[in-house]
Amino acid sequence: MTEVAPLVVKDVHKKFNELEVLKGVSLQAQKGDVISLIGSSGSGKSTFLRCINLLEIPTSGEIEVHGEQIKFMTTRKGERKPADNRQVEKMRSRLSMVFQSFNLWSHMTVLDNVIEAPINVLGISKKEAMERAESYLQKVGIWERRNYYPAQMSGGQQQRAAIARALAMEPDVMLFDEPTSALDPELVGEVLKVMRSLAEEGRTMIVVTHEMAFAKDVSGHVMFLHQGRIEEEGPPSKVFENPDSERVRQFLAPKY
Amino acid sequence: MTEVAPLVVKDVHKKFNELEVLKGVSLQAQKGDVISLIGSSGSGKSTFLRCINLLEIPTSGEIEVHGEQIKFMTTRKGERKPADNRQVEKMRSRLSMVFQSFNLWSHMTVLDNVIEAPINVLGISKKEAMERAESYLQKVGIWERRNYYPAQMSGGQQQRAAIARALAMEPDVMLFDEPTSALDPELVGEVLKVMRSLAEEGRTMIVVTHEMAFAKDVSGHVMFLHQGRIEEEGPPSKVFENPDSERVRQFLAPKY
Amino acid sequence: KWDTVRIAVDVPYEPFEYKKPDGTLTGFEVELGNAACEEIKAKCEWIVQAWDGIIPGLLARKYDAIMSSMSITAERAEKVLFSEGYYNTPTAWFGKKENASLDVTSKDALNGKTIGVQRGTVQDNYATENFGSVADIKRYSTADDLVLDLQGGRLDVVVLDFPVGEQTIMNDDKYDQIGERFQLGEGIGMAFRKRDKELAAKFNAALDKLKKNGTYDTIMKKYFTYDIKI
Amino acid sequence: MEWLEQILSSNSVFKLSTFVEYWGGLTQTVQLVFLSLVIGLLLSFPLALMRSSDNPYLSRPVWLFTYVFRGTPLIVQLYLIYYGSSFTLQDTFLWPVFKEAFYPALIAFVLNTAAYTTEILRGAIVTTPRGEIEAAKAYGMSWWKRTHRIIVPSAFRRALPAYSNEVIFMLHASAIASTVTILDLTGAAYNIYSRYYAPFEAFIFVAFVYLLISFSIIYLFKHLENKMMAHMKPAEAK
Amino acid sequence: MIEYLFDFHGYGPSIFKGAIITIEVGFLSLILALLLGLLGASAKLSNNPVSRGVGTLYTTIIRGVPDLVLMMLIYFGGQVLINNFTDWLFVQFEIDIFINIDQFVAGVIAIGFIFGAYMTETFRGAFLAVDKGQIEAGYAYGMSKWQVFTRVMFPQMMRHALPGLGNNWLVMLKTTALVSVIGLADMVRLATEASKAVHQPFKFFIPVVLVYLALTTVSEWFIKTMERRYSTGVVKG
Ligand SMILES: Nc1ncnc2c1ncn2[C@@H]1O[C@H](COP(=O)(O)OP(=O)(O)OP(=O)(O)O)[C@@H](O)[C@H]1O
Ligand SMILES: Nc1ncnc2c1ncn2[C@@H]1O[C@H](COP(=O)(O)OP(=O)(O)OP(=O)(O)O)[C@@H](O)[C@H]1O
Ligand SMILES: [Mg+2]
Ligand SMILES: [Mg+2]
Repeated sequence: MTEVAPLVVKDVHKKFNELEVLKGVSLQAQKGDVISLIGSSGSGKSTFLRCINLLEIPTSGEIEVHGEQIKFMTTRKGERKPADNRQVEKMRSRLSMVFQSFNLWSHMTVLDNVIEAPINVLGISKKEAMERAESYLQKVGIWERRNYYPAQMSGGQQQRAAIARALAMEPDVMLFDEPTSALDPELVGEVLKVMRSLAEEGRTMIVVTHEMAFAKDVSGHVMFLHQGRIEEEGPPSKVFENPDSERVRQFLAPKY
Repeated sequence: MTEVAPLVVKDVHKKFNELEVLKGVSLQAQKGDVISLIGSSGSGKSTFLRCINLLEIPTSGEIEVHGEQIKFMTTRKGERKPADNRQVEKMRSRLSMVFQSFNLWSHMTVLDNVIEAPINVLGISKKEAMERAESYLQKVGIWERRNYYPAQMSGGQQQRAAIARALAMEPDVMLFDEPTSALDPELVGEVLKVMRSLAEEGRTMIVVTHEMAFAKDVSGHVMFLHQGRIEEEGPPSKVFENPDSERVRQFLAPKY
Repeated sequence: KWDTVRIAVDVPYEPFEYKKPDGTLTGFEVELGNAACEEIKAKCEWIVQAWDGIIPGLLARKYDAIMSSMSITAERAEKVLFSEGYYNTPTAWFGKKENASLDVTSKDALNGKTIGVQRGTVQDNYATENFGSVADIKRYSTADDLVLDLQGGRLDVVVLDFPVGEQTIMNDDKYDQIGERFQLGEGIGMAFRKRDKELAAKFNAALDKLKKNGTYDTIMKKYFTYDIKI
Repeated sequence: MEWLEQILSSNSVFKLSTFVEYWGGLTQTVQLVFLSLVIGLLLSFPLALMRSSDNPYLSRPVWLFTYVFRGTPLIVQLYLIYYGSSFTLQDTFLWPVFKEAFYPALIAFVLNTAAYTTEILRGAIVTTPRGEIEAAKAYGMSWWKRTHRIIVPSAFRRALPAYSNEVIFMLHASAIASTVTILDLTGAAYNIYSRYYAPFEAFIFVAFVYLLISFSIIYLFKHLENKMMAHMKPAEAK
Repeated sequence: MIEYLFDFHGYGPSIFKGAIITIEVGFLSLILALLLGLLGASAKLSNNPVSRGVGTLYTTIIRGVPDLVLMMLIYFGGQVLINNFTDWLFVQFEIDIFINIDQFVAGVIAIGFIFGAYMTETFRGAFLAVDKGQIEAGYAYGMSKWQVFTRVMFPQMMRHALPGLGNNWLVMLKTTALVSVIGLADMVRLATEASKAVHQPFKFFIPVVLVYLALTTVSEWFIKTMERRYSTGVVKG
């Protein structure tokens, strides 16, 4: 492939004090790739996503966005931190994230939540931001709730607002942390449809998900995380139908 | 049946200002019943659960716990409120709730979260509360994380802590608001197993869920909520296999 | 009935009333007051009270009299009952030595000057009445603040109770008295509640007697080189 | 109107001339307090951000500033600046400004209220929900953007009740301006008090005026709170 | 220089005594103010319109009237009221008594009462900042209002309240100087007297400021300890 990969993560480790949560995870995503991250609770999926856009600073390991490697430095106290904040901000504005716990800005209405970053980070006009907001809020079906505050909305509505907020950034790479956890099956279908269309537009997506159907049908690559390590990865056909690992087999076995 | 029903809800309405979110919902649960509430996002499922234990005061309608009807009064401003706080507290200690957003007490460790209410509301000894906590935290698989604060745990771990907290009350009626939303399929199976065993012990459960498999396999009664009304209800065989309502059919149609 | 008389005083106002470092009260008025109490065969109890609350305290019966260099004015007389005046100190103008030739009785000479006074004193009334229209009058709650502003260059001249000025200004040789000393007002009196006419009368008689029998002069000589008796 | 005339004639304190004096005092008080608060608030935003920074070179000096100005009485600060300036600046070009009591008083008040407001804001800034800051970071907002778009607006809302206290403290504290010859409301009251020796009339009247100002402030804050705290209330039907 | 600064001309002990008064009044009023503040905040946040009204009235009136005036009103006004009563007793029954309001008690009550209103606002703001879900979880398990308050609201609210409480306390410490108008000699009053006596207006500012700074230091340390204590479970971002 001649194009540079939009996202390359190399051998990321993360420790919280003594607890090593990530023990060397790597990932390479090409343009248009949809990568699913699956694995049991506490295996480090969210932490890995948070390391990618540096909300957690990896204890070691490298991150490259569009071929540009994030520069780190070590403080006198021996902590690792990004050397260049500009670089990090630029990188983050091209990766956008949907949080597991939504993290909507509670003092803003849904609409303000959605137009905030496009206007203030991407610098697009208010008018354009409103158009984007309308289109994405329509897409996730909460345009009529645009003037509500997060605390006044149901769980599913909040999650959809969070997704619309991320979409409105129209980023190259999207990081989703369980984007459908609060949604009913019908909406899950809707949201996955939106994500599939994004993939078709050529956007790269890294999706932490418990929806095995999604991992199987939409993503081109599945990674199974177990206790901070990649236990198994490959195309869904391989991981789901013919896994090498006993752990994966057990995880995927139907439960009821 | 000669026994009084542990929970009867009659014609509950709820308005937020002008917005009517519940438009008359009733429910009758016998000992050992497992009732699933399904429906699309924003249809009022959480609001209905919250009305049952009076976190929201229903605009009209009655609630009976073990045959005892909750007494309401009307304030001079015309607002409805419970007449007897003691009664409400007593009632609540027999119904326990797992919140959609967990609501773990952020200033307490997981263990403290779990022993708090049994000690301070039920008045059991600390020793006994610790034993209960151990057994339930083991059951949901986070006993080793007992000394963590909520903010230090993964989404799934928090959700399991919230479930353990509710279980430790050993209540007659349990209200679950999407208790498995943050869990991976394997854990979903585990938690549902726990819930099934509770049902067998004779506890009554009202479960808001997006897990159709659970609704189908575990519950004895399914209610489909749509725009604040019960669109369809009955045994799962009826609702899932042969629904009267077009809306339900559409909701249940497989999406991908 | 008047076995003990509680008298309020705001300290320090040297040399009329002040505390020694060990906390005991002394000064001209304190000694005079003690002598008067002896005359009327009562025990004097001195109560230190900040000026702002001194009349409200009297009216609320926290004490029975005020003896704290309070000038007798018609306005105050509406609230309290004054004794006869028992002293009056001269008033004087003070300022920088180079201003010594200023004619402090002339409106023209003081035109545009900044004059400092102590708020609510007879000097305040005097300056306001005579020069209020041409000069800028600044009022201070304590003489010390006023002197600091004189030294700091914010004031041109000040008009003060002479003993106070003598104590606080004249010890710096860059400053001097300007013009002549003169008398203002009806002097200083003790203040009582209006209904306690009997007590006021007792003190009037006692003070009168002290003036006549020489005790007053003895005390006065301890503190002053000039006559303040009225 | 007869009753008014009656009150005015039966009373030595409430004459036209005293009202003129009170009015002058009112304008002084309002000017002084308003300017101090506005400037102090503007200063306190950067200071609070520095104070809540992890960098000790930023946070320590601000800590020292708030420590000293919250730790010492305002009257001492006022005296030091007022009299201090007269002994140090007398021969400089600044003197014409400092000679007027208004400006030293303004400086003292500004620094004092800035110190207190800084601490209030800092408290609110450090309690901003972590997830909301992370969301801002995740969308590529620079430090400055997330500070002034997310952290400060959210913090300021939480700080409002404590800040309303500070505003009222400042209003009451401004009364000491009268000790350095400023004819503010209290100064006017003192003058009238010492002239007529009618403490209750003179002071109760200004108390009443202060009360009116405070009521306006409290009302204003209530209004502001209703507007800014909308996200904590149930929605209006749309 | 040092000798000059610390030459107290024999007024040291008197100022020390004043400092004790300042601390005593400050401390006792603080306790009163905190209690009134909690009470006031709960009243203002309650659903009961009567207690809400009383709470609002309290904070509005007290914060509205200048402290000095309130102090005089409570002390002298209170005394006049009592006197009117004893006068009436004298006229009616020839009982001649004088009931004196104690300065210390009056000072503590007045200052505690005044700052209770400010504490009310601070606590109210802090209560509002606590996540509603946390409180609901408490109610949902059948905790009584009191239990939810002590076990959930209070520990979480304190984190938000501490900066405001710290400010109020520091302002209050200095407001104790007001007690001099009701004839109680606090540190500031005694230092002013001493300064006038030695004709050096700023002389005794230094010990006064040092005492205040010492108290501020202790307070800051205490507040910091409390902040740490009430930040359990907070993960820094
Ligand atoms: N405090 C409030 N003020 C105004 N509207 C509210 C409030 N709380 C909830 N609503 C509205 O009530 C409706 C029902 O909300 P509810 O949380 O009960 O939905 P739900 O069925 O639980 O949905 P989900 O599956 O997404 O959690 C929503 O449209 C929501 O916007
Ligand atoms: N701030 C923290 N301090 C200490 N431990 C932490 C912290 N954050 C996360 N952890 C631990 O790191 C582990 C991985 O957490 P993470 O959130 O990445 O899990 P996850 O795979 O996303 O799980 P889930 O599917 O439940 O969301 C967990 O065991 C958690 O307890
Ligand atoms: Mg996670
Ligand atoms: Mg819900």
